[in-house]
Amino acid sequence: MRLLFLLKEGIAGFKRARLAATISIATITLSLSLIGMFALLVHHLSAQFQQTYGRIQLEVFIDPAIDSAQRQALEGRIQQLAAVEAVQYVSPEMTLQRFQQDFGDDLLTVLEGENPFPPSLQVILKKEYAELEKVEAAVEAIRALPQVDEVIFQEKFIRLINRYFFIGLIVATTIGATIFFISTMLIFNTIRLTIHSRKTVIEIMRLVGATHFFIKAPFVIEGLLQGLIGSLLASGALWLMSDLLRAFFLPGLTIPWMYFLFLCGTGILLGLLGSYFSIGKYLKF
Amino acid sequence: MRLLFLLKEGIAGFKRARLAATISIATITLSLSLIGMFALLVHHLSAQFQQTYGRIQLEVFIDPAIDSAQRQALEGRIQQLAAVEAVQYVSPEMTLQRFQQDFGDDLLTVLEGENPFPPSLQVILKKEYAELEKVEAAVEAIRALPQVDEVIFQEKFIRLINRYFFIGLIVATTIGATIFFISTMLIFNTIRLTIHSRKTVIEIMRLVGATHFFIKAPFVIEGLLQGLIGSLLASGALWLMSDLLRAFFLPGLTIPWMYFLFLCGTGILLGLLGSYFSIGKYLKF
Amino acid sequence: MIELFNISIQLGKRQVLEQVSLKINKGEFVYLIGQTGSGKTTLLRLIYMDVFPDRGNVIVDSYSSSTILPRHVPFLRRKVGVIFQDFKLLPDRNVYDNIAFALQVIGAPQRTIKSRVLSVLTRVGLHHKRYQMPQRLSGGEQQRVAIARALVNKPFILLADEPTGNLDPQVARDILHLLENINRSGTAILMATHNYDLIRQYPHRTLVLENGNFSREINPEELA
Amino acid sequence: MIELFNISIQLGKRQVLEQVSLKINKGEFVYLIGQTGSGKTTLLRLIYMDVFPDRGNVIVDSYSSSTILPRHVPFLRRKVGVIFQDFKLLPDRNVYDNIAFALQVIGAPQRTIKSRVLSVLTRVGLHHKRYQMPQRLSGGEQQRVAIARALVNKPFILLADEPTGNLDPQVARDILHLLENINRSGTAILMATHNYDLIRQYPHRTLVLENGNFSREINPEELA
Ligand SMILES: Nc1ncnc2c1ncn2[C@@H]1O[C@H](COP(=O)(O)OP(=O)(O)OP(=O)(O)O)[C@@H](O)[C@H]1O
Ligand SMILES: Nc1ncnc2c1ncn2[C@@H]1O[C@H](COP(=O)(O)OP(=O)(O)OP(=O)(O)O)[C@@H](O)[C@H]1O
Ligand SMILES: [Mg+2]
Ligand SMILES: [Mg+2]
Repeated sequence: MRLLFLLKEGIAGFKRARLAATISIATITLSLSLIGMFALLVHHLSAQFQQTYGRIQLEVFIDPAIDSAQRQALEGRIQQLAAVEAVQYVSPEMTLQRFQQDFGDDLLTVLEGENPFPPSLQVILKKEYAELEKVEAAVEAIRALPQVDEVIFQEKFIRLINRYFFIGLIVATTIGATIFFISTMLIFNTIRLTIHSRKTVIEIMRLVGATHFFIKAPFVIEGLLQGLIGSLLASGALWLMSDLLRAFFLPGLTIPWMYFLFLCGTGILLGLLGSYFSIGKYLKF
Repeated sequence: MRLLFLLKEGIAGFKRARLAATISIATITLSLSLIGMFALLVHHLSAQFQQTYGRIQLEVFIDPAIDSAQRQALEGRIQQLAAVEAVQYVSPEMTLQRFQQDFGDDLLTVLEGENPFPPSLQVILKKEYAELEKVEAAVEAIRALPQVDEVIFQEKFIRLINRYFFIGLIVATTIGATIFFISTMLIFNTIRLTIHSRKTVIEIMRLVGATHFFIKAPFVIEGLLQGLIGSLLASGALWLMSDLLRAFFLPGLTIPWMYFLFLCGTGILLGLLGSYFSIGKYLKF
Repeated sequence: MIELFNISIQLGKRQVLEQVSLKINKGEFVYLIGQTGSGKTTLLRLIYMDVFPDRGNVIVDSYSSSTILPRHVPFLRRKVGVIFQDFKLLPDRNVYDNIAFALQVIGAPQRTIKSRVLSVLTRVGLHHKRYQMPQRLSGGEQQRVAIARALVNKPFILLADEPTGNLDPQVARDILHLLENINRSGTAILMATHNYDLIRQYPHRTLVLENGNFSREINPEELA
Repeated sequence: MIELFNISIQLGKRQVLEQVSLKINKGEFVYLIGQTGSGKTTLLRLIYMDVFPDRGNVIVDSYSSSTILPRHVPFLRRKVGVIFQDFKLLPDRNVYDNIAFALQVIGAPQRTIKSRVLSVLTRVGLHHKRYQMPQRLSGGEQQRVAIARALVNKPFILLADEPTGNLDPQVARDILHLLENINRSGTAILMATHNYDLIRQYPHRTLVLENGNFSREINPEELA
């Protein structure tokens, strides 16, 4: 009964201060869309990056005199290593072709028709083994196998990618944290201002004998509802934007549903806390 | 005299509505810092990227029988091409070393002690010639020279870099534009709310015989000052943040002074327009 | 039931009341007069504990100003009906809701609220304006809403600050009639007023506030 | 100089005034009485053109309600001094600045403002409260600030809406004395009031608003 009344009052607050409520909701919507979009893009790009560069490939050059059965036995042994995801045989011709792709069509001319490459196995490591030490351990293990001549991997490349990824992550986290912090401040400020614009009402309520709880509750409920509405709108906006981005630039973009949960949770929490703390200032006794 | 009075009134507005003014300024500061920081980081990273990957290198393999004087003449002719920034001689040994770096220390073992590479010239193109067609034109021009056996360039690599750079730029621009748009909305909304909280005052001024101009001017001046203060604070924040980032993550980071000009201009403009349009609603006649 | 012991209070730089004592018994009707700025409103604010005395003690029912906890103040206020000089109507809700609010605060059930609000609105003659917003009412109508709100939860004392300032003499008499009825049913009334005519027509104990203190209690006939 | 021709006006759903006509000559002093809600404030608002009539025409000085441009309304208002029933003081500045504002609006030089404001504050007896904020003043003090602001730029007509509602009889008489002085120097005065005592003591032409129209002009002696 009592609770129902406070809930109704909270909803009535929207009508009573329409501009203020609208602007609160708009602030929440805008801020959360920004946070959501940023997080989504960073998430997507870093996932793509990891997919492209996150799996280390080793070239295992093997004894050119090896026969087919022996080679398959070797492949089997490599495959059994914990770090290995997949093994594939690469003939000398294929290696030459790959070099040609990387260094231009005319490598053959440069090499004057000879194929200097031995047969090799392409070994793809599991995602969890992208760090330099783990790669090196895997290389040692393979190198120790019989009939393996040499294992080659692009150490510099791994270092470079790791470093760029790390910088990118730090920069993105910095920007993201800043956006989040700033958004929180903006939402709190807006709510504070909307409550400030109703300080006469609060003052009168006090004088008529309303308890703090009775004055606070509708404002807090209103804040919570504003947060909810704002975050639902933000979820919608995010969904639309991701659809557009997917259509035009980033074909693989998808939003995990956790995002919507996170947006709504954050919106509700901010609306609730914002109004709870703002109203405190206008209630002395 | 009159103007002086309106200016004084504008400044007095701060004292008269301290909370509202503070929150307006805070909103402007926070929004502009965010915009500034984002722009600065994108700017810096894209500049770094262009410096690293923006210059195309060609490998010009030349007749192994060439003598030193002929080679220098050839270098001179290549150097004279419009697209070329620098030319450097690379001996077969140096080429082998480079391959070793790229493909692991043990390439020599694989190649069984032979050096299959001819001498070559490393040609660096000017920054303006990073696009695929221009590169191809330059390659054709060099290929047409006597004693040039082959010109190799990493077409796939150029395409890839161009594409990533393009996607990165689009994503950054989208986020940047969104941040800017959202910030503008937030600033406008806050100003609107601060003016709304003074609608009684505006109403009374009207009734006492103040002209629209007379009511508006102090509010607009106040908005302008809020914008100025907010953007100065944002400039300060940006400067501090860039200092921190420089110290810890991005050694080469510098802020062009245009940034501060842009922040102040934007702040003033938003403060001015925001208050100008907000107050309009409360002035019927 | 209401007692002020040697109250002194300063507001801003001004010593508004100095060593004021006062006792109002259950069911009494007391007028409070005195020049503009003599401290009538301040004295009423002391009783509903919107301000606290610098020295001395205010006792209202079982509450004392020197020992009351902030969280108990609302409960005191529910027992005291106040007609504010500047009305203090909630600008964001209509007449009905303004009055209902005083009952919602104490958690009255919806049906009680409805019948009580409508009956008190009829008593002050504003039944037909119950859905109007306060800022669209005339000054006198707003004052009557303020009166209705103070009456609606049947306080044991009614503090009326200039309740007839915006009313024409006929309506003012009606209101005083109403207040006397309420008083007769046991509610004490303390009414600050400038309307000596009214005091003469409805004479009661009359206190004069002067130079921060009660100079005297006067006889209604003495009034200029 | 002020004429209302067959004014009708509806506010919300209520027909407040119906076919009202009125003429006030230069330098006249006119009382406006009538029950709460009879439309006195509305009639004054028509004169300072805060509302416009549905039918009929209001003429003030050289301005006519049917032809005036919105941007000229402020200039009309500067010639008309208004004492609002709810004071309408600017809550964000002190007493001095509230009164000065009416002169700043018309671009008066600083020195004129200072001397005029201080002299009018002395006349209403609030010189010592000039740096106080309005919400810290008593009801009667606020009313006197409102009076001072209406007087300060020497309007040719003064519209006074219940200017003595919050004042004790002595101060009310002082204010009426002041208004008569101002009237004698040529300013017309139209004063809405419920204070019949005052009308009897300072008799002038008195209009009675009833059922949306002037029922009659009455003789002060007739007042109940
Ligand atoms: N917060 C405050 N700060 C400074 N002075 C104050 C404050 N509140 C009231 N005063 C002063 O205290 C005095 C008493 O005010 P109060 O409102 O009690 O008078 P009052 O008797 O109700 O007058 P009125 O009949 O005009 O309503 C006034 O002179 C007023 O200016
Ligand atoms: N904006 C509005 N919408 C609806 N009704 C209104 C509006 N403004 C005024 N009224 C109604 O018009 C009537 C006349 O109001 P007005 O303020 O002119 O009365 P008044 O004679 O000044 O009364 P009082 O003596 O109480 O001040 C009132 O009944 C009021 O409720
Ligand atoms: Mg008072
Ligand atoms: Mg009125």
